[in-house]
Amino acid sequence: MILRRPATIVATLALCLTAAAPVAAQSPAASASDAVVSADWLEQHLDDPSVRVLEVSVVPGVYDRGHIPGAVNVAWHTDLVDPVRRDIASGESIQSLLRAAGVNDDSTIVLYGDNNNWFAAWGAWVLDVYGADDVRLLDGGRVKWEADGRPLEVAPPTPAEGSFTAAEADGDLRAFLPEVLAVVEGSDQAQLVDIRGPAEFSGEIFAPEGVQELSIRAGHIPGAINVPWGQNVTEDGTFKSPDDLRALYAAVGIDGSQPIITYCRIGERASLTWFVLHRILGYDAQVYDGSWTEYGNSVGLPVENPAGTVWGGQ
Amino acid sequence: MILRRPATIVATLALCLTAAAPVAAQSPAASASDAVVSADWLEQHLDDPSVRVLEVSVVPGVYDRGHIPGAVNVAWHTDLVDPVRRDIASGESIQSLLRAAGVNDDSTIVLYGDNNNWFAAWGAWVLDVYGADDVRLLDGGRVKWEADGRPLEVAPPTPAEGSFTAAEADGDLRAFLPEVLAVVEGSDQAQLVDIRGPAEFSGEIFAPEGVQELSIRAGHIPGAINVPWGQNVTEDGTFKSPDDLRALYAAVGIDGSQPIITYCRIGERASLTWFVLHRILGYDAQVYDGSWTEYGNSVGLPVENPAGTVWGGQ
Amino acid sequence: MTVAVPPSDDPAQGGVVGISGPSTRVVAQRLAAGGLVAVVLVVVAGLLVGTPGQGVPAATSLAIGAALGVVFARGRFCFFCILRDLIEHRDSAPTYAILAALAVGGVGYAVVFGMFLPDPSTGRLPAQAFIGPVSWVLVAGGLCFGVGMALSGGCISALLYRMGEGYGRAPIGLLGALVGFGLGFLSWQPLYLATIVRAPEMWLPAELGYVGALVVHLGALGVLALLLMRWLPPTRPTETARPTLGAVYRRVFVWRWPALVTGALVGLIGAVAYLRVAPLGVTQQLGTLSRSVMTDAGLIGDRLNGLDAFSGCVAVVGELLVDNGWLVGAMVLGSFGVSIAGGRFRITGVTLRNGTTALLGGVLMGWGAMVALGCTVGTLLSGISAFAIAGWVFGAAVVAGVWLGIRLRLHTI
Amino acid sequence: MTVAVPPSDDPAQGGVVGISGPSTRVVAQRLAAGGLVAVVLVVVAGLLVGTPGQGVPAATSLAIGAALGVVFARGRFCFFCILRDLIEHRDSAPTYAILAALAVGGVGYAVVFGMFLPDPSTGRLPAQAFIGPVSWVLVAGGLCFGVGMALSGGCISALLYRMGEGYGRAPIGLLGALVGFGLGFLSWQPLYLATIVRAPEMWLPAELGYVGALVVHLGALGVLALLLMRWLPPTRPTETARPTLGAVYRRVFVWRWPALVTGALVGLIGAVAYLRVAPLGVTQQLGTLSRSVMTDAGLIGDRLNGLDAFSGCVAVVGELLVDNGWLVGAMVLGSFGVSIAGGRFRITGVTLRNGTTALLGGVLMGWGAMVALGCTVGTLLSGISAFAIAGWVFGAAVVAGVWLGIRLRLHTI
Repeated sequence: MILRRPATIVATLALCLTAAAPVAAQSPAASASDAVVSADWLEQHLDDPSVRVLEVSVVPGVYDRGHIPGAVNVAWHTDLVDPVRRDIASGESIQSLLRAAGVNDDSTIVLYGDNNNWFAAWGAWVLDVYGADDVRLLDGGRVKWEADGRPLEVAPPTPAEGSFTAAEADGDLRAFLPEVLAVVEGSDQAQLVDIRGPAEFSGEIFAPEGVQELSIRAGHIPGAINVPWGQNVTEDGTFKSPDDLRALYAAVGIDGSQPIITYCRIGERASLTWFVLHRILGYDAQVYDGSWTEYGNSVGLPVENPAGTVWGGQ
Repeated sequence: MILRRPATIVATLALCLTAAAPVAAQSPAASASDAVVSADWLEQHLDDPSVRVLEVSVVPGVYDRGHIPGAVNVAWHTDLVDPVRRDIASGESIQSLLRAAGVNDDSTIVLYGDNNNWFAAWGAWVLDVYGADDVRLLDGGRVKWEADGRPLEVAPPTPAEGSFTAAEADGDLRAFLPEVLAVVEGSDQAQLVDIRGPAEFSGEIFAPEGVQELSIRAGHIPGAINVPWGQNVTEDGTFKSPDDLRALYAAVGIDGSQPIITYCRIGERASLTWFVLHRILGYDAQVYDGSWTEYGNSVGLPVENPAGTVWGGQ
Repeated sequence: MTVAVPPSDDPAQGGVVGISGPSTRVVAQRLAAGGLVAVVLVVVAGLLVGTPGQGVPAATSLAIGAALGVVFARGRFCFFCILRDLIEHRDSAPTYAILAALAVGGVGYAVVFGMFLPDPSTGRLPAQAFIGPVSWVLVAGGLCFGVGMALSGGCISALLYRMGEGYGRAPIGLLGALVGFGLGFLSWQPLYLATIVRAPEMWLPAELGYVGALVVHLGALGVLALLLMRWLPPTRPTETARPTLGAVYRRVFVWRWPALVTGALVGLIGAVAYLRVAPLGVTQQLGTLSRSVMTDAGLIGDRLNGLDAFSGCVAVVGELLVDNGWLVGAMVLGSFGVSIAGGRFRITGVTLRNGTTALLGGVLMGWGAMVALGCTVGTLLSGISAFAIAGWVFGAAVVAGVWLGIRLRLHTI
Repeated sequence: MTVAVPPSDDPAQGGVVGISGPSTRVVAQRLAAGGLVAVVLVVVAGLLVGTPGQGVPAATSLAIGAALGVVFARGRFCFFCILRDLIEHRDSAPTYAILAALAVGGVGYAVVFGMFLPDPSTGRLPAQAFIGPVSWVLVAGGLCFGVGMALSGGCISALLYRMGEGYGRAPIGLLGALVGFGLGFLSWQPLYLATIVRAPEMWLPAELGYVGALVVHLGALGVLALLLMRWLPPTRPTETARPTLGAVYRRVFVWRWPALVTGALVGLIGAVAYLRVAPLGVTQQLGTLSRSVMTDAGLIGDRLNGLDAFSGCVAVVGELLVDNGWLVGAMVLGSFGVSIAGGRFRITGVTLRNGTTALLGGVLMGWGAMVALGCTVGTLLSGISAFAIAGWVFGAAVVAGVWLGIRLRLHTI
C-alpha cells in the first residue's frame, strides 16, 4: 500500500492543531481522515465488506456508463429529498435506501459524485442528519478517480440487505428559515456563509446562466460572508489541507468560535462548505438548505443587494 | 368628439343587473359599476379633474409610444414593489407616487394596462391595501382601448401635485404565508383559489415556457381550487357579467360564504381574480402575493402534486 | 460634399458664379450679430422652461417659431411671391417648395396620427389637428385672403418673417390683420348659424385609412408636380470649385435655399410641431389678441358659438399670451437673426400709398383667416398635411384670390 | 426645381453629363418591375396588420425597412465604402452622409426624448433607446467589427442592402455573422461578469439636459465636418438643361443620391423608427435566430444574465421572428426593388477566396455586434443619435478597425 499523500501525518497534525486551538468545538470533533478518504485508500478498500460506496451525481446516466466498482447509485432528486414537498427525505426513506445499499450501522459509508462532489456532500449531510456514524467523502470525487485512470465497472452491484437504522433527524446540523431570520434580526448569534459566486452574492445576477432555480430578488441574506465553495478545493478537485482551510476561513473571521450557517441557492453546494467546516475543521455548522431560493422568494424578508439589480421578469 | 356608442345605456343596464343580484355580500358591497369603468365612460371623463388615470403595463415602453390621454405611467417592478426585499411598496412610496400623479384623497383612480390588466389589477390591489377610496379598472384594459380605435397620446402629462394620503396597510386584503399555512393545516377556515393554468396546478409543469420565476417543487397548495384567471374575462378581454362570474365561482363552491385567498405564481394575476371576487362580487377575499414562488420554495410545507413531477434541476 | 451649389436668385449677391463677396471681417461681424440673436432665443427658452404657466410647451413653441423664421426667410417661403412667380412669371420652380412641404408634412402627419388614433375609421378625429368644416364660408375666406395677399404683398406668415428682414409694410399689414380678425368675430355668429354649423369636417383617412389617404395625398401632389414641370426654368450651370468655408457661408446665409430643401424643412417642422405642441399656425396669437380687445370693449360676447368647438388656428378665450405667441415672436426673431448673419437685413420705408394697401390687405386677410379658421400656414399647410379636405378647398380659393389680385394688378398699386 | 443635378459617381451609368441612356421602353419595364416589388411590400404590410401577433408594429417595421433599403442603396450608405473613400482615397465627401445622419438623428431623438422623458436628470433612461454600457468590451467589439468590415467588404447593413443588389458575397458574410453572434453569446457571461456589469450607461442628457446634449452633439459633428472639409473633392460642373422626366428618373434611380440628402433621410428614418417602433437596428433578428439555434442545441442557457436587461439591438428570447425581421427583410426587398428600377441589379459570383474572407469578416462582425449590443446601425447610428457615449466609443473603435484592416490590405485579399 503506497500512500502518495501523507494523509495520516496531515490528519494527526490537524488533530493536534484542533486540540491545541483555543476554541472549544461544540459538536464532536472530526479529523480529516475521518471525513475524507483518498482514492488510493478507497481502491484498496473496494473489497472491504465494511466499506459501502455510494455515488451521488448530478448528471443522470453517468453512473450507468461506469462507476467505482461496487458503488450503489443514489438519485439525489428522488432518493435524498422528498420529491413532493421541499424537504430532505424522511428517515424512513433513508433507512430503506441505505439498507438496500447494504449499509449496516457500523459500515463506513464513502460518498462520491460528479461536479466536485456537490451532491455527494449533500448526501453526506443528509446521512449525518439521520445519524449515520461514519460517513466520508472520496477526495476529488468522480473527476479525480477518472483522471487517475482508476477502474470503473458498469454493472450495478446487488448488495445484501443491510441493517442500518436511521436516528431522529439531528436539528443541530440543519437550519430552518426562522433560525436564519433570528440571526439576521440579531436575536441569535451565528455567522452566515454564502457559498455562491460573487456575482450572485452582490446581486449582479439572479442565477448563473443555464440555471433554472432562482429567486425573484437578487442579493444575499444580510450579514452573510461570501466564500465561494470553489475556495475549498485545489485545482484537481481535492480538498485543500485543513491548515489552508482553517486559514481561509480565519481570514474572513470564521474560526469556529461562533456557530456557522452555510447556504447557497438550493442547498447542495452549501453542504460541501458545511462538510469542510464541520467534518474537516470540526466547527459547529449547519446547512440552511432552504437557501436563496427560499429566502429570496419569501415575502417581506430583509435583503442586501449591493448591485441593486431589479427583477423585471428576466 | 362624437361618441356613437350608447355608453349610458350599457352602464345603466349593468347597474340594474348588479342591484337585482340575489347574493348578500359580506364585505362592503361593490357593484360592477363601482369597480370597473367602460372605455366609453373613461373617454367621456378624460377631462374630469376628479378622475386620474394610471397605466401599469408589463412590457416596458408601450406607455411611451402612446397611452390614454392624461394617463400617468407606473412601472410595476419599481413603483409598486420594493425592489430589494420581496414586498409591496411602502405606504410612503405609494403616497409619493400617487401625489406625483395628481391623485387627491377624493380622486377616482382608473387603472389599466396591457396583458388583460394583469399588473393594473395588482396595482388596484396595492392601492386598495393603502386605503385609496375609489380605485377602478378600465374594462378590457389597453388591448380593448386600442382595438376600439380610441385616441392615444404620446406626451406624458404633468399633473399638479395631489394630496393623497396613504393609510396603514389593510391586512384584511393581504394574506401572508403563516395565514395560508393555518388554512392548509385546518386551524383557519378559508377557500384557496389557484388561478394558474391546469398544468401548473396539477404539477405537470413547473412554470410555463419562457417564464423565469418558478419553484423547485411542482403542484399546488393542498386544498386549493383551480380557477384559471382567464375564466374571469370574455374573448375581448372585458370582465364577464357579475352574474356569470357569480355562477362561475358558485359552480366550484365559492359563493362568498367563506373568506377566500387567491394566489398565482408571483401574485399579479391573483390580483385580477381578487378584483373579481372582492371588488365586483363583494366577497371577502385576500391576495396571497407570495404565491407559488414563495410557497413551493419553502422548506417543509405540505404540497399536493397530482402529476408527481420531480424537480431535477430543469 | 457632393451637393451642388444652387445658383443665387439674387444677382445683387454675386449671382451665379459669385465667388467674390464681403470681406472675412464683415462676415465675422454678421455671424456674431446673428449668433447674438440665437443666444437671446436660447436664454429666453431657458427662462420659459422655468416659468410657471409657460414651461416646456412654450419653450418648444419658441424653438419651432425660430426654426420656421429661419427657413421661411432663407427659402423665401412667401406664398404670394411663389404664386406670383408662377402666375406672372410662369416660373414654377418656387412652387415646388409648397408641394414638398405638403408631401413631407403628409408623411409626418401620417406617422403621428397612427400613434394618436390607431384606427381612423371610428368616426373620431385626431386631437387638435386642423380639420375644419367645409362650406362656402371657407371659400369666401380663402378668396378674400388671396386678394388681401396681393394687396399687402404677402400672407400673414410672410409679413411676419419679412418684418424680421426690415420690411416696413409688414407691421402695418399685421395691424390690419388684427382689425380684420375683429371684423371676423363680429360676423362669426350669423355665418356659423347660416352655414358652418352644418358644414362637414371632411377627413380623408376616415374613408380611406392612413395608407389610402397618404397614397391619394402624394398622388395628388405628384400630379401637380408633373403638371408644373412645363414651367420649370432650365437649371443653370454651377461653378467648379473646391468647397470653401466661404461657399458654405453663402449657401447657408446668402443664397436662397433650394425649393425642395426649404419645403421639406417646412413640412418637417410642421410635423414636429404637431407631435410636440400643436399644429403649425401663425394666426392664433393675433386672433387671441384681437378677441381679447373686442371682448373687453364689449363688442363680442364671451362665447362665440361653435368657434371654440372647432380645431383650427383659432383664438383662445380668456388669455392674452398663448404658446402661439412665442412661436410668432420667435419667427420674427429667427428671420431677423439669419438676415443679419447673411447681411440681408434692410429697413424699407413705407409710403402713404403702399402703407394703405398693406393695411387694407391685412384687414382682408384677417377676416379671411378668421372665418376660415386659419391662414396659409394653419388651414392650408397644416390642414392639407392633416389630410383635411378643408385645406385643399381653402388652398384653391387662395390661389384664385391671388390670381384675381394679380389680374387686377392690386400688387402694383 | 432649383436643386442642381448632382454628378453621378458611376461613369458606367452615363457619368457627369450623361443624358443618353436606356430607351424609354427599357426604363418603363424597369420601373414596372420595381413597382411590382413595391406592391408586394404594400400587400405584405396589409396582411401583417391583420395577422394576430404581428399587427401595426410589424407593418411599420416593414415600411421602415423598405425605406431604409431604398435610401441605403441609392445613397450607397455603406460604412466601409465611406470609410475606405476617406482613408484610402482621401475623399471625405461620402463621410458627410454619416455626419448628416447623426445630426438629423440627434435632433429627431431630442424631439422624441423630450416627449418620453421630460426630465432627463432623474436618473431614468428613455425607454428602449440604445444607451449601452461603456467598457473595453465595447472597444474590442468595435475593433473586431471594423476589421470584419474590411475583410467582408461591408458592414452588416451594407451586406443586407447589397444582397438586394445581387452581391454574391453578402449572404455568405451574413451567414458568418450568424456564427459570430453564436460565439458572442458563448463569450457573453464571462465578459458580462468581468466588466460589463459594472460598466456605466453614460448618457449625455442626464448631465447636460437635452439642449446641452444637442449643442455638444451638433458641435462635435460640426467640428468633424470642418476637419473633413480639407479632403472634399472639387464640385463638378453640372449640365445646363431643361429638367425632363428622364433627368428625374436618373436622379432618383440611377445616380447616387447626394451625401447630405442620404444622410438626412437616414437620420429621419431613424427618428421615426424610434418614435413608432424601436430604435433602428439590423442585428436583432440575426441575433435572435442565432440565439434560438444555440439555445435549442443546449449551447447557451435560456437566460443570458444582464443581456436581457440592457437596451440594445440584442436578441429576443423565446421567439424566432421579431419585428426586426420584417425590417431586415424589407430592407433587402427595398434595395432589390430600387436596383431593378434603376437597372442596377447585377448578380456577382463568389470565388473560394472572397467567399472565405466574407465568411470570416462576417464572423468577426457578428461577435463584435453581439458584445457591443449592436452594429454600425444600432450602436453607432441609433446610439449616437440617442446621445449615448457608447455610440461614439463604438464608432471610434470601428473606424480604427477599418483603418487597421485597410492598412493590412485585408480588403484586397
